[in-house]
Amino acid sequence: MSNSTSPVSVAKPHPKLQSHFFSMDQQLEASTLGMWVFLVTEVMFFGGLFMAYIVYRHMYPHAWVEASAELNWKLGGLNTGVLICSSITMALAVRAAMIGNRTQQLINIALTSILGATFLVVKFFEYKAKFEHHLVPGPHFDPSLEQGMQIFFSLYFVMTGIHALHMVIGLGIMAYIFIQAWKGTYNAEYFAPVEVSGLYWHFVDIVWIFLFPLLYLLGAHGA
Amino acid sequence: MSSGHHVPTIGMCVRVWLALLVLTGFTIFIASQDLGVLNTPVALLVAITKATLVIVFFMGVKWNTPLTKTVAVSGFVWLLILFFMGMNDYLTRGWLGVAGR
Amino acid sequence: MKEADVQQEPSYLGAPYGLASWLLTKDHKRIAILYLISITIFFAIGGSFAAMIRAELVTPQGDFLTADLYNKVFTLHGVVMIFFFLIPSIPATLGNFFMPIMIGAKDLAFPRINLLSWYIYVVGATLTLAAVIMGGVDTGWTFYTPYSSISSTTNVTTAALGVFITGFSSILTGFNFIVTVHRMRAPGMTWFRMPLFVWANYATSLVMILGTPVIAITVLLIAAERALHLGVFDPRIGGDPVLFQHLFWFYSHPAVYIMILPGMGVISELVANVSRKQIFGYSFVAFSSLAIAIIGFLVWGHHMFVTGQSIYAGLVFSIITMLVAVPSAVKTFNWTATMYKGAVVWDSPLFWVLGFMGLFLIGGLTGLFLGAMGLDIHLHDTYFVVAHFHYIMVGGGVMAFLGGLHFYWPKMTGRMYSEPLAKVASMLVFFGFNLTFFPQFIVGYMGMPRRYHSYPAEFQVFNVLSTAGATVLGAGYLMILLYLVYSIVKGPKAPMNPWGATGLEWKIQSPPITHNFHETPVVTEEAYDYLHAPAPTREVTHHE
Amino acid sequence: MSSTLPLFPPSASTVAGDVDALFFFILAVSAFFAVLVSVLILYFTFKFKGKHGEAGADIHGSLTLELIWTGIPFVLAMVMFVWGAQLFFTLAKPPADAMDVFVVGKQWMWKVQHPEGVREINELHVPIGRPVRLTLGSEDVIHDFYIPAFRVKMDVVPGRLTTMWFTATKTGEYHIFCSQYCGTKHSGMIGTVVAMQPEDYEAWLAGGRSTGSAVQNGERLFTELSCITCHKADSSGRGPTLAGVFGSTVQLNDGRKVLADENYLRESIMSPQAKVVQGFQPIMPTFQGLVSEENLLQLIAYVKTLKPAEPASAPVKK
Ligand code: HEA
Ligand code: HEA
Ligand code: HEC
Ligand code: CUA
Ligand SMILES: [Cu+2]
Repeated sequence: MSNSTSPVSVAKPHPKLQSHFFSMDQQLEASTLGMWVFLVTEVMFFGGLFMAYIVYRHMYPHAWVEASAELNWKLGGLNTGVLICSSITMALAVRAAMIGNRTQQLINIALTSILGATFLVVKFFEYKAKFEHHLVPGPHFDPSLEQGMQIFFSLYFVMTGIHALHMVIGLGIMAYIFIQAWKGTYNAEYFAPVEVSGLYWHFVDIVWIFLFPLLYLLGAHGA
Repeated sequence: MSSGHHVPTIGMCVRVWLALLVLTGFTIFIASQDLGVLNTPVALLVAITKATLVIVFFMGVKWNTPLTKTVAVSGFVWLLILFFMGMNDYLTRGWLGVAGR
Repeated sequence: MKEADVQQEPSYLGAPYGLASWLLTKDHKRIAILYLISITIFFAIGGSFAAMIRAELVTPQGDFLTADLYNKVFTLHGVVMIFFFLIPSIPATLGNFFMPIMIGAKDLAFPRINLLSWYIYVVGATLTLAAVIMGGVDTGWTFYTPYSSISSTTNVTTAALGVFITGFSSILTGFNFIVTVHRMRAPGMTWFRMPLFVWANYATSLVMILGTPVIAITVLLIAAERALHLGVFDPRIGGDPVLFQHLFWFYSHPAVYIMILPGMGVISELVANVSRKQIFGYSFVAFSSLAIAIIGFLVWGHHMFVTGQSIYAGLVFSIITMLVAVPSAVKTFNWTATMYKGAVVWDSPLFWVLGFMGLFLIGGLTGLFLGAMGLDIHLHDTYFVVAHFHYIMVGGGVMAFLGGLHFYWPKMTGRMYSEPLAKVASMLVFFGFNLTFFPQFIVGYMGMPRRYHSYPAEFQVFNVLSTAGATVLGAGYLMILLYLVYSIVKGPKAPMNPWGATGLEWKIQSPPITHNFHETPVVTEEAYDYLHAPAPTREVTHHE
Repeated sequence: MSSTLPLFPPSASTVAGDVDALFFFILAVSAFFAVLVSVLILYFTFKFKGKHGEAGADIHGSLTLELIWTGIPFVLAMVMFVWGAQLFFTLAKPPADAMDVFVVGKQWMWKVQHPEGVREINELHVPIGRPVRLTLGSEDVIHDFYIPAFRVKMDVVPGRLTTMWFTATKTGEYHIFCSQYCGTKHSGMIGTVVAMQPEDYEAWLAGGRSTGSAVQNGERLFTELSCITCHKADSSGRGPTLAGVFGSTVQLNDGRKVLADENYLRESIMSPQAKVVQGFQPIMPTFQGLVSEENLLQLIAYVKTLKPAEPASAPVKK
C-alpha cells in the first residue's frame, strides 16, 4: 500500500478540522476507514451467534423447521421491507449531505428514523406474541415441544434482541445527525458523520437480511 | 477537496432499492417451494446477493479505496474461518467409526 | 541532534494541571499514563490473589483457605491478570504513548475514542470488582459451561458483564491503532521504515478487532443463560457445552498473542538498542508478527484435545499449532543474530532482554509439548500447562513490559531511575520466577492437576519451592515499584536520548510536549540506523 | 513422603512408555534450542561488549539464515506433530476385545460399574494385561477422568458419552484425578485405580456385591421403560428393530446417513426427534429426565448386545 498521508498544506484550516489531522481528506478517510474497521468487529460479534446457529441447526434440523414455523414470516417480511426502505432513505440522506442540500437531508433522516421506529414497533408485537404462546425459553417454555426448539428460541431472542438494540442505537445516532443537519453543519466539505452513520445503518440492515431467511423462512414450505 | 468522493445518483439508489425489494419477495416465494437440499443454499444466495448490493452501492464500497474494500471483505473471511474450523469438529465427530470395532 | 535547546517547553505532564484536565484529556500520552496507573493497581490485586494461591499450596491439606474461597481466588487471579492487566498492559500504555510518536503523528486518529476506551475499561473493571465484593466468582477464567451457566452459584453474571464491557475497550484500542497506522503516518514514514514495535502493535490490533467481539458475545450468552434463561449451552435442553469452548478459544487463543506480540515488539526495539545495531532481518521480524496474528486464529482447538472434539479437528488444530511456532522461532533467532557483532552495552535494558529471551524460550518450547496431541492427553489441565503459560505470560509478557517500561521511563516521566537497582531487580525477578514456575513443570508431568485446592502429599516439595520462589518474585516486583515511584519524586532529570537510541521518539524532548512535535517530521531513513545514531546523553543530569 | 524424591510419575500402562518417549524427544529438541540460544546470547553479550557511542557492525540480515531457521524448526515441528498424532490415534482407538467399564462422574464423585455388575465409588479395580475401555458420562457439569500413571485422560461431558482406554501393566495403586474444574470439591474428586493380577481381579469381582450385569440391568430397564413395546426383535413394532443397529449406518428420513455409535444411541433415547430413522414417524417419547446417566449406560450396553437373528445379514463387521 502506498503511503497514504501527504502534507497538503491547507491555506486556512476548515473549522471542523481536528488539530491532529493534516487535511479534511485525511480526516474523512480516517473516519470512514474507522467505521469499516468497526463494522468488521460487528460482523464477528454477530458471527459468534451465527456459529451457534449453524451448529444447532446441524444438530436439530427438524426442531429448527418446527420452531421456525412458529414465527410469523409475514411480520418478518414486512420488517425486511421496512428496513430496505430505510436503507434507501439513508443513502439519500448521505447523498444530500454530500451535495449540501439541507432540506433533503432533514427529510431523509426523518424518514429513516420513522422507518426504524416502525421496525421496532413490529418487533415488539412479535415478542409479545411469543410470550403469549409460551415460546420464551425458561421455566415457562412449552414442555411438549421437541428438543432443540428451546435453543432455537434462545438464539432467536438473542439475535433479534441484539439486532433491535443496534436499531435503538441507530435511532439515537439519527437524532444526533438530525439536529446537526438542522444547524446546517454538513456540506460538501464536511459530511463524514453522516456518511459514517449511514455505514452503520446499512450494516444493521444487512444483519437483518440474513436473520430473516435463516429464522423466519425455514418452516414455510412445510406449512 | 472531496473531489475523490463519489456522489451516488438518485437513479442508482432507486434501482438498488427495487432490486432489494424484488429479491425479498423472491426469497419469500422460494421458501414456500420445497427445493429439497437446495432450500438453504438458495435462501443464502439471495441473502448474500442482497447484502452485496447494500455493501457495494449503498455503502459505497464500489467507489472506495482498495484498503476499504479489503477491510470490508476481511470481516466475512474471518467469519468463515470461525465457521469452517468450528464445523470441522461437528461434521467429523463420527470419523473413527465405532470405537473398538 | 542538538538537544538542550528544545528542552524548555512545558511537557504534556504539566500543561495544564489539575485532575479534570487529566480525566478529560484527549492526549494519547496522558491516556497512556491513566492506563499505566490502572493496570498497576490491577497487577497488585492479581498479585495478591497469586500470593493467596501460593500460601494455600504450601501444605497439601488445603488448610489456609476454604475450597470455595480458593476457587474464587484463582478465578479472579486469572481474570484480573489476563483481562485487566496483561491484555491492556503494553498496547494501552507503551503502545498508546509511543505508537503515534514513532510514526510521527500528533495523536491517535480518534483521541476521544481513546479516552472512551479507558473509561470503558474502568467501568468493566469496576463491575468485576463489584462481583468480587458481592462474594466472588468461581468458574476459572475460562468460564466453562455448563458449570458457569447452570451450576455455579456465584456472581458469574456480573463478572461476565465486566469482561464483556472491558472487551470493548480492547476493541476500541485496536481499531484506533489500525486507523492510525494506515492514515496518520508522517511524510516519508513508509511501512518498511516503521519501528517493529509499531508492526507488532498493528498485528495485535488485528487480533483485537477480529477476536474480541467473539468473546464478548460468548460471555454475553452466559449472562443471558443465567439471567434470562436463554439457554444455548445447557445440555439439559440439548445444548452442547463444547460449543462454548470453541467460541471461547476462538478469541482466547489469539488473545495469548495479544499478550505476547506487543512484548515481542518491545524486545525488537530493545535488542537493537542494546546491541547498537540494525535489527537482523527486519522484514522477517515484521512479517512474522502478522503471520502469528493470522495463523494464531486457526489453532484454538489445541485447548480441546480431550474434550471429545473430533479427532480430525484435533489433527488440523495440532498441525497448525506446530506451524504457528515457526514464526516465533524466526523472531527468536533474528534477535539472537542481532546481537552478533553488536556493541552490546550493559545498561539495564539488556537485563530485561536476556531475561525475556530465556523465559520466553522455555515457555514457547513447552507449548510444543502441549501441541503434540498424544502428549497433551497427559499434560492437559496439569501444572505443566500452568507453568507453560506463566513462563510465556509472566516470563515473556511481563518481562517485556517491564523492559519496555524501564527503557521508555525517562521519556515518559522525564526522570532517570537507579540503574544498579534496576539490574538487581531484574535478576531478582528472573531467579524468583524460575524458582516459582520451574518446579511446576515437574509436578505437572507427575500429574498434579491444576485448580486443586488440596493435593496428594508427594507433590508438596515442589509446591514449597514454588511458593518460596513466588516470595522472591513478589519482592522483585515490589522493589521495581518502589524505585520507579521514587524516581518520579527524586530521580535526576532525563535527557532527550539516554540510551542513544534511534527513532522519532528519541528526537523530541523528555517528556514530550502535548502535540509531540513542533513541526511534522519528515522521515528519510530506515529504522534502527544505529550506524548514525547519536551517543547517549547522560550529561543532562548536570543541568538539573 | 519417600526418602528419594520422585521426579517422574510411575509408568504403569502400555502407552505410558510411548508417551514418555515422545516427551523425551521434544525435551531433547527443546533443550537443544534453549541451550543454543541461551549460550549464544550470553556469549554475544560478553564477546561483543561495547561502549556507549560505539555502533555494531553493519549487518542487515541474511536470506540463507532465515531459510535455515525457518526450515529446521518447521521440519522438527512436523515430526512432533506426526508423532503426537500417531500416539493420539493409539489412545483414541480401543482394541476390539477391551473390557467395558462404565464411569459416571457427578459433583464430586466417580461411580464405576464393571461389566459383571460390580459397582464401586472412587475406585477402579482392573486386571493387568487386559485392555479396559471406559465409557464416560456426566450427570451435571464437565469432569475429566485422569490417571497420570497410565498417561490417559478424557473429559466427561454432560449430554454425551466419551470413551478412553488403557491396558495396565504393573500392579499397584494409582491416582485418579478429576482434571477438569467442576466446582467446590474439584480437588476432592479423586480416587484410586487398583491394578491387579487377573486372578486377583477375578477373586475381587467374585467377592463384590453384584446387582446384575450392565447388560442384564439394561434388559430389565428395556422392559420397565416399555421400550420393548415399540422395539421388537422383528420389524413388527412401531419403532425399528434395534438388533444390529449398533455400529451400522442408519438412513434418516431427511436424507442424511449417520453412524450408530454410542452417542447416537444416547441421542436416540434422550432426544429421539433429532434424528428420525427413515420410514418411521417421530413418535418415540424423550426419556430425558426419566433415566439417569447410569441407567442410560446400561440401556446402551443392552442395545449393543442385540444382534440380528440370522448372522448372515449382520451389518457389523468383525
Ligand atoms: C502469552 C501467552 C501465550 C503464548 C504466546 C503461548 C504460545 C504457545 N502456546 Fe500456550 N497457553 C497460554 C498462553 C500462551 N501460549 C495459556 C494462558 C494457556 C492455558 C489456558 C488455560 O487453559 O487456562 C496455554 C495453553 C496452551 C495449550 C493447551 C494446553 C492444555 O490445556 O492442554 C497448548 C497446546 O497446544 C499451547 C501451545 C502453545 C504453543 C505451541 C505456543 C507457541 O506460540 C510458542 C512458540 C514459541 C516457541 C516454539 C519458542 C521459540 C522457538 C525456538 C527457539 C525454535 C525451536 C522451535 C521449534 C523446534 C519448533 N498453549
Ligand atoms: C498475566 C497473567 C498472570 C500473571 C502475571 C500471573 C502471576 C502469577 N501467578 Fe498466575 N495465573 C494466570 C495468569 C497470571 N499469573 C492465569 C490465567 C491462571 C489460570 C487461572 C485459572 O485457572 O482460571 C493462573 C493461575 C495460577 C496458578 C494456578 C492455580 C491453580 O490452578 O490452582 C498459580 C499457582 O501457583 C499461579 C501463581 C502465580 C504467581 C506466583 C504469580 C506471580 O508472578 C505474581 C507475583 C506478583 C506479586 C506477588 C505482586 C507484586 C507486588 C506488587 C505489584 C506490589 C504491590 C502489592 C501489594 C500491595 C499486595 N497462577
Ligand atoms: C412409542 C414408541 C417407542 C418407545 C416407547 C421407544 N421407542 Fe425407540 N424408537 C421409536 C421409533 C418410532 C423410532 C424411529 C424413529 C426415530 O428415530 O425417532 C425409534 C428409534 C429408536 C432408536 C434408533 C434406532 C435406529 O435404528 O437408529 C433407538 C436406539 C431407540 N429408539 C431406543 C429406544 C429405547 C432404549 C427405548 C426405551 C427407553 C425406546 N426406544 C422407546 C419408538 C419408540
Ligand atoms: Cu470433577 Cu473436577
Ligand atoms: Cu492456545
